[in-house]
Amino acid sequence: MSRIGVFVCHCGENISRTVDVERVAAEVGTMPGVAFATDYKYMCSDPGQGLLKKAIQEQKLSHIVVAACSPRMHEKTFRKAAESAGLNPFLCEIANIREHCSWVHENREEATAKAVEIVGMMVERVKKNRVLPTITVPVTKRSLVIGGGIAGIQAALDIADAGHDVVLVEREPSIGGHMAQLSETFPTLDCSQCIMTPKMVDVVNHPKIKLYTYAEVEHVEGYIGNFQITIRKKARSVDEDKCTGCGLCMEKCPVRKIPNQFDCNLGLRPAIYVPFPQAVPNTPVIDREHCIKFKTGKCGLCQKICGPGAVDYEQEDTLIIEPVGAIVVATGFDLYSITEKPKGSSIKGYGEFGHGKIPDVIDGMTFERLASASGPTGGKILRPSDGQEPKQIVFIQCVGSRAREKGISYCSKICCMYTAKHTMLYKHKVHDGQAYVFFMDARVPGKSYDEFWRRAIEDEEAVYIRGMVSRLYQKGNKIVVMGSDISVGVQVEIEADMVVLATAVQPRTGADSLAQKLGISYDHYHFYSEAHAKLRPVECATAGIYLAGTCQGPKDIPDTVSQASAAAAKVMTLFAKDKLEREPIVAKVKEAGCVACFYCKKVCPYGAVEEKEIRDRQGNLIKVVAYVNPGVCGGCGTCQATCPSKSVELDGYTDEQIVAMIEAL
Amino acid sequence: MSTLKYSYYPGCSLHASAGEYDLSTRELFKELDIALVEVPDWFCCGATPAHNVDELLSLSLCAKNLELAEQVEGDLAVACAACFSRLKFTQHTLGENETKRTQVEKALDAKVRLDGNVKHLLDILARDLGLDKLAGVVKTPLKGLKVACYYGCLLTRPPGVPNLDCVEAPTIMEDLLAAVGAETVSWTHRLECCGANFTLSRPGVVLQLTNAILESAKAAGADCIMVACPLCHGNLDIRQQEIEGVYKADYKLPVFYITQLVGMACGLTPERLGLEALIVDPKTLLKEKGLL
Amino acid sequence: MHVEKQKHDFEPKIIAFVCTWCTYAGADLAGTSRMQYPANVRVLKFPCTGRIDPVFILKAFQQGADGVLVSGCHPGDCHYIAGNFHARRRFAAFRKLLEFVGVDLNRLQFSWVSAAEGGKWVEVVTELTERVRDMGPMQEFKELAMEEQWSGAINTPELQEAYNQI
Amino acid sequence: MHKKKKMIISQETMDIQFVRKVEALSGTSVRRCFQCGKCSAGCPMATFMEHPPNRVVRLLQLGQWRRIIEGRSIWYCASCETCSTRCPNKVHLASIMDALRKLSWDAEGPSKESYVQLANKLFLDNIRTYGRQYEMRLAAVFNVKSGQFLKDMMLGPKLLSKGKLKMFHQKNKNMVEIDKIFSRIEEMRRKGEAL
Ligand SMILES: Cc1cc2nc3c(=O)[nH]c(=O)nc-3n(C[C@H](O)[C@H](O)[C@H](O)COP(=O)(O)OP(=O)(O)OC[C@H]3O[C@@H](n4cnc5c(N)ncnc54)[C@H](O)[C@@H]3O)c2cc1C
Ligand SMILES: Cc1cc2nc3c(=O)[nH]c(=O)nc-3n(C[C@H](O)[C@H](O)[C@H](O)COP(=O)(O)OP(=O)(O)OC[C@H]3O[C@@H](n4cnc5c(N)ncnc54)[C@H](O)[C@@H]3O)c2cc1C
Ligand code: SF4
Ligand code: SF4
Ligand code: SF4
Ligand code: SF4
Ligand code: SF4
Ligand code: SF4
Ligand code: SF4
Ligand code: SF4
Repeated sequence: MSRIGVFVCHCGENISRTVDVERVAAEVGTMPGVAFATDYKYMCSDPGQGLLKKAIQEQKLSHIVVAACSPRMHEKTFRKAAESAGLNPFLCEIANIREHCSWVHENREEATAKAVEIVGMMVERVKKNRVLPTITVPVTKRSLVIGGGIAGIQAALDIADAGHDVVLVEREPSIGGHMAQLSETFPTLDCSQCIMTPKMVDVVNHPKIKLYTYAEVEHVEGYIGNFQITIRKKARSVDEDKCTGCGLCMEKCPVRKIPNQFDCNLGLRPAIYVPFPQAVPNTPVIDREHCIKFKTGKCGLCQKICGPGAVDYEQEDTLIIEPVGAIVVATGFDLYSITEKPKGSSIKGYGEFGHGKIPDVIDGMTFERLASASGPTGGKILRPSDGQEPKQIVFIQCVGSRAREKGISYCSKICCMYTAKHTMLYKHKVHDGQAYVFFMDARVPGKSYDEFWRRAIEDEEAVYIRGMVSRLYQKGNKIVVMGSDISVGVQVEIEADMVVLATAVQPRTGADSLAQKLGISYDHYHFYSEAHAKLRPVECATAGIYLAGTCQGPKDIPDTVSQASAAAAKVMTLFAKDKLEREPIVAKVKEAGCVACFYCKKVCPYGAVEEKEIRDRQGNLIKVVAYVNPGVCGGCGTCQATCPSKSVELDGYTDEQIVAMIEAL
Repeated sequence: MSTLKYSYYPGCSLHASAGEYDLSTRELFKELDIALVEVPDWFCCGATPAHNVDELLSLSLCAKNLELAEQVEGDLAVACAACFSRLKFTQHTLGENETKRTQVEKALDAKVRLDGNVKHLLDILARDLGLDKLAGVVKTPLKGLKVACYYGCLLTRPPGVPNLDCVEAPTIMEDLLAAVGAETVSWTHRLECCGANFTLSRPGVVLQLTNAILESAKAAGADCIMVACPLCHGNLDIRQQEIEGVYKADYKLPVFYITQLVGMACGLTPERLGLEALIVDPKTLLKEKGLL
Repeated sequence: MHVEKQKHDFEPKIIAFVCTWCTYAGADLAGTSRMQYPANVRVLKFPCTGRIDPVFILKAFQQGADGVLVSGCHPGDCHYIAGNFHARRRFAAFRKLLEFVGVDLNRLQFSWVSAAEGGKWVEVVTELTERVRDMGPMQEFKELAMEEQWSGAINTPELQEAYNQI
Repeated sequence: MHKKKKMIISQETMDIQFVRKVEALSGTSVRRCFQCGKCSAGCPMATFMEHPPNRVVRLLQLGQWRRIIEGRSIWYCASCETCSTRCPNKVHLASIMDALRKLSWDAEGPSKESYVQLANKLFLDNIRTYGRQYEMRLAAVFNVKSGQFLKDMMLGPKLLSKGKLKMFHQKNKNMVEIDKIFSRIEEMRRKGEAL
């Protein structure tokens, strides 16, 4: 038999002005199960809480209802008080008679009657409350960072500098991402290599960072504080521990004519290669698709030449399991391709720009490689078709972006700025050249950004033409650009030597499949979703997983680095505790009733429901049932409302508790 | 041999200024053993003027023709690019827009039927019959003939409506000519507009646009142009001499219909193809290439 | 927002099933802003509208409610990512069922009230109260003996269909 | 004063209702256009227009229909669909042009580009009387009505000799049916059931 204590608060006069609190206490006092009922001026004050504690002990109360303000104000306060008096905190409930009653009604009679009912409801509910244990989960203080672009590098260094181990997984043979490809960077025009390379070296030298390049996350298990990550280390064919990075193998390899992707296919590389000279780690990888040894079994030159005997044709993919407590996703972006349309995408492409068949129509990244001192032309701007210096160069902005008909409606955020940068770099290198930019708007908000853009126009004499381009076509060795200027209202035709398209920033192809492995959500473009755009911009809704950089949306380097450091700070916050405590409002499956339909699994937004096999002592499978992982369950209760056999129940919101409240009416 | 059967909508021009297109189409299809039965008592589709000023009328006329076409077995074969575009547009619009569909049904006093396939001759030759089959029946490959394939604006546009080929880089004409042994040139103006129906009201406009097209074809080294539309043909062929006069140019580019060139390769005589009716005389060119 | 008090012959009982994060907080806001609304509504708090089992609604009507309000976060704002989305699908099918057992759907209101919409909460509650007051007491259902229904025995084709859509 | 008000764009001349009409007729959004100018860049007729296509849409967005309808831009559009094909933003400009011409056709007073209007009108008349187009008659009547008796005179004999202009013309059998379509549409418009 329960002995319920009810405490009705006056809240100064806030409640008692419209609600007759004494009458409420008196009427509730007669309800079955209520052993004690009283009223008090300020329940949340020290003496108020003292009153509650004293009553629990003296009256041997089994459950508590405090009729006061909204539970959003003081539920924690009263539960703590109850706990300190030896009662499980979840046996204490709040009846909201202020926000939901005294403040919104004027008629004293009506308000009092309503207050009695509200308290009555909570009395019936609390009777069904069960003792709930506080759930604690241990925290593995190691972190996984996926992606080694500037975002991943920054996050890894910050976390590692805080003294925690970091596992950095990069898909390519080297870390660096897109930033390693850039020439000079806006808004300061500092050399990308110069600011990037030292950071890359820091990563590989950091005692707290374990770097896996040419590797991918294969499988993710577990939950916040306790993930198990399976990493596939792809066969590099070169032993990283033995290789000294001398580069002899690359010199000797007879296969030389493979387009170098890092240079946007402008340069060539051998079959055993590092993507670029400053690569980290500086260990080559054999491109098995093109290597003669792998194709025909002959050659083997690289192995013969290698002093330390690092080349290993037999190497196979290896799977490594790493336990971690937090994950930072920093997988970056892809650039919209005007030549090929991604499989299954709704993107229609730019046939009017030649579908990539006009050789001197290039994208912005290719221009970066041309302008880069370490690029295939040593920093000279030269046409891919004939190696001539273009004297008339046209830039077209918003290619792919802001074009819902082509498939992407958002603004890519960086291309206005990098196009302005390109016109400057061009002018610095080709003094007698003229740059033209076709644009709609200049979207250049940010510290020193507008000034930068204006400089391109005013000092570097780029001609900006407000209007888009309808079509490009080759005429002799020129490219005819058919555009318009909407300010004047005329068509503009320019015969250019080279055209640079500012193509859109897109989510990585395959971003969705990584998201599914991690159990995080993504928007309809496949950018990863943050938990709240303003208040939790670096956290995923899935606990323990954080976002950094362009995998979450288009960003430039300053924004990317800020977000990476913020994600690292979040990881450190998590690692500041040894154990995680969480509200025990989680679902539990009643295995006897479960019919294994797994509707619960389908609806669970957190992926908390697993399939569990029940076996007898001999190990024979009896049945499969649902199992809710309490570490992952967010406590929404959707599973319970969905379960056709009523076999899953959310603690704190059981059917019993709710029906008790309904019946109290 | 073939079991292909179509209802046939020639359109007004093919019964007048583009008689040779009609003739060569019928003759070629006969030769290829493809059945072609003219839609009984078809109407004008309204062409550009109707949708230009009265879309509802345009949709209604086309819907009526689609209904008439149902009387003949098979998909509807259309020769004129303008008619093709209007009929396809009607199917598309009425399929998407409930309001317009109701209005058209009221105008026709009948339910509209949108399920029939409307196909341009190009589609039938290149896909239904198939390029391989076509290549198999070629008697005189058009070797050495350098053709500029002119699509004009209506054959492929707008995206998602006629769905004949890629809107910006179609290849169906080039593919067709490759199958019959001709050479095609790569040129810049194959999708530009010729001014179409301004030929009546503003011929000056047409001259300017058409001149640019002819100039581009000539510059690309073409011997002749191939079209799939009587309006394009009218502007490029009939007005060519005038253009040469106004722009002081010398093009002398014969303009063939697709069916004429394919027919030639299949061994049809010039009479059956109506080559006589072409204003820019193709005889010199054809003799030079050994095709006549 | 001062409402002129009138005496009515019939005061309906309204039960509101709301989620903690949005509508409950919105109702709190109405309180802190001292807005006024009819005293007929009783609020039941849920973690999420996703937790609200349609049988609770049946149960409420059976227990003498004359009107039921279900309210949660706006689409896309669900604290639990997608709970309200599932709730919406479930209720769509459930409406058919209610109609089938003879509940006038005007007695049931679904709405979205965010934590910032104290005013909207007042509007929704006032409107529903007035509407149900005009309709008079709910008789049909009280007479139906559906004692065990809440335990989850309901498995109509409509609900089945709703499940299949998940 | 009043005159001056007409020169500038003011609330007085902004007729947003008209935008809705155009959207209903054309089945495409006018407001969606973000003035990128791509349509005008590729329009083969832009050089003949006093307002290039993007500006026609802009004026329309501002409810300035008089400026459009009294001008010649819409009559110089060749319906080539280049604009609709390349618009990055799914604005079907060619359909907007159709709608504007229809509304101009309905409006009082002649458009500046009456030759094109005339040609269109004759074309439609032809359909109503003959069912099919009759090019010879179309050209002849056009020349007479437009006062350009000698236009394209040089082409005539050549075409005749090539059998391209037929003196006699097939007429449809079921003219009643065609006429009915025209009159039903007129009827619907009278009753306000169609625009
Ligand atoms: C042409 C151009 C010019 C630019 N110029 C400037 C400039 O001047 N100034 C400026 O501030 N910004 C500039 N930017 C923007 C800048 O490049 C980006 O902001 C920055 O590179 C984003 O870094 P990131 O780490 O988020 O992504 P990325 O650089 O894309 O890095 C992501 C990394 O993750 C790896 N990865 C991807 N998927 C996986 C996976 N599944 N598993 C493991 N690893 C994976 C990738 O291999 C890559 O190394 C420019 C961008 C472009 C396109
Ligand atoms: C009209 C307007 C509308 C906006 N709308 C949006 C929107 O819809 N969405 C959006 O994302 N952003 C919006 N913003 C931007 C948003 O307001 C800012 O990004 C945000 O408020 C910045 O927060 P802050 O903490 O940096 O600065 P602040 O809000 O300025 O806070 C700084 C605080 O520091 C205190 N302070 C200052 N000096 C001292 C000192 N010496 N010692 C102690 N305390 C000090 C100040 O009193 C103040 O409380 C809007 C801004 C404006 C102006
Ligand atoms: S694999 Fe051998 S040869 Fe090649 S870089 Fe490494 S150590 Fe040098
Ligand atoms: S074995 Fe392969 S990688 Fe090595 S040198 Fe030969 S071709 Fe190059
Ligand atoms: S940043 Fe500029 S160029 Fe890039 S999509 Fe946005 S507006 Fe266009
Ligand atoms: S200053 Fe403000 S209003 Fe002006 S462009 Fe920048 S963000 Fe827009
Ligand atoms: S919904 Fe219920 S019965 Fe179905 S699997 Fe989940 S717990 Fe078991
Ligand atoms: S309560 Fe919500 S989060 Fe927890 S298992 Fe059920 S559906 Fe998943
Ligand atoms: S192309 Fe489209 S969006 Fe751009 S100005 Fe023209 S109609 Fe507007
Ligand atoms: S449809 Fe008209 S407006 Fe559009 S591009 Fe063609 S001529 Fe210009």
